[in-house]
Amino acid sequence: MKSDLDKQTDVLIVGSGIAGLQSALDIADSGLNVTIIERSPSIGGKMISLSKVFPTLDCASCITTPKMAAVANHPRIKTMTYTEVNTIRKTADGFDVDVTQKPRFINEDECISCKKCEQACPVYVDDNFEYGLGVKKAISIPFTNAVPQLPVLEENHCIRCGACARVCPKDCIDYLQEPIPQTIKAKAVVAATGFEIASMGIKPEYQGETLTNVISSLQAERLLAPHGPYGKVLRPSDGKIPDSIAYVQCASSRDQSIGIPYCSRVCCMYAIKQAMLLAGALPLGEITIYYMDIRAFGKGYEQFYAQARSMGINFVKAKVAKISEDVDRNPIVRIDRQEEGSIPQDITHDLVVLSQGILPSRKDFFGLDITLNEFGFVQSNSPTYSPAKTNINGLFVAGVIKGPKDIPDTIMEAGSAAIDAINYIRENL
Amino acid sequence: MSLLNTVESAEPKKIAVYVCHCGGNISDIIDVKKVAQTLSQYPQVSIATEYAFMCSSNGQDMVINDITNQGVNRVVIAACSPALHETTFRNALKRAGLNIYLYEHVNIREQASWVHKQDKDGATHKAIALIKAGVEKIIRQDALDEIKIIANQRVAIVGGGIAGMRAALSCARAGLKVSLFEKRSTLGGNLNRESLIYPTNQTAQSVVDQLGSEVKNNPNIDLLLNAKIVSVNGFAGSFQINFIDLDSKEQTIGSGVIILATGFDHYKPYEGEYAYKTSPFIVTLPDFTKILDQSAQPKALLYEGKTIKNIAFIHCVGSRQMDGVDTPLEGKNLNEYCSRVCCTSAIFTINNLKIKYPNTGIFDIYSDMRTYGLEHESLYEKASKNDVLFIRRPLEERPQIEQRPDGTFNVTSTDVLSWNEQIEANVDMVVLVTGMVPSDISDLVDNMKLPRSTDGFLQEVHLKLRPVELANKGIYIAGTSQGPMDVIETLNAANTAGVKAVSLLSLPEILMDPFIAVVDDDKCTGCGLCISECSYDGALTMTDKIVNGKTKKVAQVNGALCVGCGACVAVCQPRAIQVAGWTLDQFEAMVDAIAKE
Amino acid sequence: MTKDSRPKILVITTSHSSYPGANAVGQARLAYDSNTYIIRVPDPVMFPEEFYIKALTNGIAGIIIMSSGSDCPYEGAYPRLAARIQSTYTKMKALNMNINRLKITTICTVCTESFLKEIANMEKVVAA
Amino acid sequence: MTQDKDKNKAIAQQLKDLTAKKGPVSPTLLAYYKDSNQKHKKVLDSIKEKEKTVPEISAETGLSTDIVLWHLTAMKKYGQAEVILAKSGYLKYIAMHEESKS
Repeated sequence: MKSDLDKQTDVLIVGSGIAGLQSALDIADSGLNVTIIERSPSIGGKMISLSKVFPTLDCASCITTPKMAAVANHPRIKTMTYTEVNTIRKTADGFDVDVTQKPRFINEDECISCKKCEQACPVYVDDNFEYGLGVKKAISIPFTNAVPQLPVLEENHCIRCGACARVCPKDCIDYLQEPIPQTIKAKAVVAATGFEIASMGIKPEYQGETLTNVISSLQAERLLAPHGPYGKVLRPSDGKIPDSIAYVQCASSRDQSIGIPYCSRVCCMYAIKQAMLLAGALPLGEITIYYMDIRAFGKGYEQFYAQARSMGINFVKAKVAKISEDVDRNPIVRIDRQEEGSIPQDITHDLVVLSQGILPSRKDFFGLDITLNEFGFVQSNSPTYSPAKTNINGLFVAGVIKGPKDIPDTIMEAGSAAIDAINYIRENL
Repeated sequence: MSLLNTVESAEPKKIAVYVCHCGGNISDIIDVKKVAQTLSQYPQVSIATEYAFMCSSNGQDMVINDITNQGVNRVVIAACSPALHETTFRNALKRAGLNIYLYEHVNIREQASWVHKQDKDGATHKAIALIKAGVEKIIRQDALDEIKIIANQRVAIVGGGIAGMRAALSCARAGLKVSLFEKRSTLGGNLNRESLIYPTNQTAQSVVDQLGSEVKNNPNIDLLLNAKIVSVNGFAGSFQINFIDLDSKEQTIGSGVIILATGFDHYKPYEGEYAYKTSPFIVTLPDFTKILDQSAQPKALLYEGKTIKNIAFIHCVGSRQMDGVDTPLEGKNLNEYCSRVCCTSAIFTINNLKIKYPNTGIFDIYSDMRTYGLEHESLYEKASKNDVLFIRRPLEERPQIEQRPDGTFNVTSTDVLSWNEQIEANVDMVVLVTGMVPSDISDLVDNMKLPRSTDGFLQEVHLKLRPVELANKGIYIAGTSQGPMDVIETLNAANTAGVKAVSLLSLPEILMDPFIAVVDDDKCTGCGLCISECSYDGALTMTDKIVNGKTKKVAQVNGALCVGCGACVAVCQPRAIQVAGWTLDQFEAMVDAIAKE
Repeated sequence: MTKDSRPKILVITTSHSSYPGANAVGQARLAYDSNTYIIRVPDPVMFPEEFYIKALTNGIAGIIIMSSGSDCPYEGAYPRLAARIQSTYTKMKALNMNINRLKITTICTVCTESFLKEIANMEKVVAA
Repeated sequence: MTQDKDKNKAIAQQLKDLTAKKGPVSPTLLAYYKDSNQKHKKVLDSIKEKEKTVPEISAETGLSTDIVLWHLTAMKKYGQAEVILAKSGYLKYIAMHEESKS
């Protein structure tokens, strides 16, 4: 375990999704020192778990991994993964940030990423990187292209059999490791804590939590990813190759009744993208998107939508009233059409994807007295002057922490937060 | 400027080979002792050894020690993937005082031991062949140094709208000098108007004024109004911008970076498109916001002497155009793209109209309502509550406008929301919700050879990897010159262009990888085949040079522009041009070594 | 050590995408035959036709070029590469060489299955 | 090998210290582990000789189809089973031979 971590930095970045990574690179490339705090065991955020990204259909890994590598190898960037930020305090000359490095129960300096411990471990558990669809061991490297390539032993799943320690060629397993709290001093902070998707149970009429073949959009991303849990697109109830797949748009957005009245901005496009990928993976599959408005507003997005229509993906203007299932666990979707008549219809599919809305991932904001909007996203202090600024001097925000947005918009905000942090330090400290 | 980056070493080559066990990960499959033993017999290898963990500090010390005490000047390490430890060993070489490029990393874990578990002999054999190939490569390797270009610490920004102003301020605050070029006599571009903007409800002018006054007062910013760019030369770190100033004099300013913030124009419908120009009561959305601003009548909107009771708004005019349905402007492509801001802009304007004149009847004809932002959806909600009658047309149908004898209009459209009923609205005015088109910068595009997408907007290298960079290094784009954006998105984009400029100019010199094309003047025959293969304008040119006392035509590489792709290498018969560090001779020797084994 | 009598397959990968892709195959502990030799280049566009023909004449049985395809970071390189492979085929035909011994494909950083498929296909070609 | 002996001794000591510090492993976890491994073995046994689909394994073992798929997913990931692809319907799974296990 490292004990000589520098306790001081120019800019501390909370979160290492694409917003945090890009901000870190922009700041460090300009000559300042950056420390990234990431609570997960790997940097990369949600983006590294995606399949391909719209509208270019580049593989998400291929775009994220170079940024992750650039951050990991950057002489001015220090990353602390598997580390929680507890509190951030404003001081006279910047911020004091209390963090706790969680124990991986391995010696991080000695580990050679050989995975022998993972192979030897006898305990199989749900894999949270696969959003519950895959399986991992109680000790495992989080995913193929994780950075750093270090395994985590999950204490609550460990049966203490000693198998991992016996096979480790460098004797790095340390069952007695403790969390390490410390305080880091930073001149400025960029918060890029990202988002969560709304819970699958948020709309009881969709039964997202009980029906096995009703999955979330992030689970669908994993089904389509080259390293996905099954290696093929299969439905989770029985491994059947689905012939008929439906997307329910605005499954928890634009809905005052559940407290998410806003548009989540990305769901139309990711549904179209997933539909196109499914059409490629399942040439016999029928893919339907039930939607209210298709919001293809970004550069190249409308053309992408047109391409999807020409590929034969069914776009149906309809609201989904409820979802149930038949004896074979096929989901039945009840729709109210906008076009072609008003009688509700029940349509059976093999698999249904709920395009869940986007919620902020933090509620407390580390004890900071930061101005949030009514939905819990951080409010910009001067949106029409320099949008990354907040009511706290020296604290800047980037990405979905400010509200739902796609990857290109997030990357633009990351640059915006970076220049504000750089100039703040230059002028004030 | 000298970009010569290879240093011929006179010393005899002394190669050390290290084979890592990786704690069994390699040595359980590959017979590392046999590998080291075989390599020790190989020509020019003076040390060949194996060790449990090469990446450990003991392993690194072993390498450093052999360099300092044994005179080793070329290193081959066979271990895991270079992705994991190439940097580790380069740093070790640096500590030992050896050029970091005199080291070759051979991957015998991810690409040998881990994938050939069932075939230990085969894996061992493969490792030997790969390491021999590595030795052959490093024998032919020269020390390389990073390329340095002295960088002019000035940023030239083209366009004085909010994007240009924001980028200028961000660069100036970071200590760079800025030349801000604006072709008009005022700053602010399209936002130079009094109407309100969403979602903050400020006047557009106040946004312009706040940025504008700071720009004018910042000592690092040279403001050049009424300036017209004539031509641009040079490359990242050293551009020359030739322009005509307000006194019609031609001038030149040097800069290290260029930011293009040339903005957009409002789409102008052609005569007859949605009945445009057939009546003064068919107006575009930007026209309408002005009419609304200027109307001082208390109860109802008064325009051209007529009281306006009912208005139809038609979305997607000049945007989301479809082949076979829409007709493009003369000489232009169809605008297939969505203009992003117009739905919200229209709804915002309707809400403001409803505040001023609550009794106005409004029909809003759209196809998809794209009020995508956090606050935008609530504007749409509000409009729904404001008795706006929304008519949703099918994607490929267009509403019909017919003028009646009394001067009013019948607007008819299929309405999806009422199960495809035909709706006829009688209105006094029709507002065409027009989108954005790129401003006409064709002179600049031609002169600078700027990439544009089919939309006509400037084309970034990659929407996610390099979103504000053009293929031409050192030239960035900010705001709506790239595509439709609202005010906030524009400011973010401008700041991002700003931070790229600041990082590129963060040091007095721009450092670049040494892996670029180099020409052996003796071998070059001046045939010029390489020039046509090069995709990077100006990276490779023909020049007259004195070689061995005689003037001859040879290829010349501009290290600032070459990216080292090697396209030129393939066509050079005499092998005069090579990519430093990755030469064809090296690869041929590697393949020979593999084939022979 | 005795000379390997098996036919040799040369796999040309790009630093940008297919080399990391080959690493992903190892990280997943998948397997393929050991007569496969992977070399890494910035971009295979640098190789002239003669490079392939020489390799195939001097002891390499099959070559797979794993390019970055549309992900290629170099402007204009992919179409040039594709054209060069076409002209190499023409030269190979003139020399009576089986053109299946040279294959161009696109492999990204996580394409493990396609990687194995390409290797397996080339194994069939070189065994024939 | 004394080295291995020493290593095992040290590990045993650490685990003992861990139990002293945190108390014994929770019975719920042990029960989960036992149950999960029994199911894992059942699924693996059923595909030892012949390739089968998820519903076939489910019918044979009495385990629900989603549980069967979960264990097959683990087996695929950790090199215990191979997948035989299909264009539609269900994929088939077969156990890898002992010597080719990683």
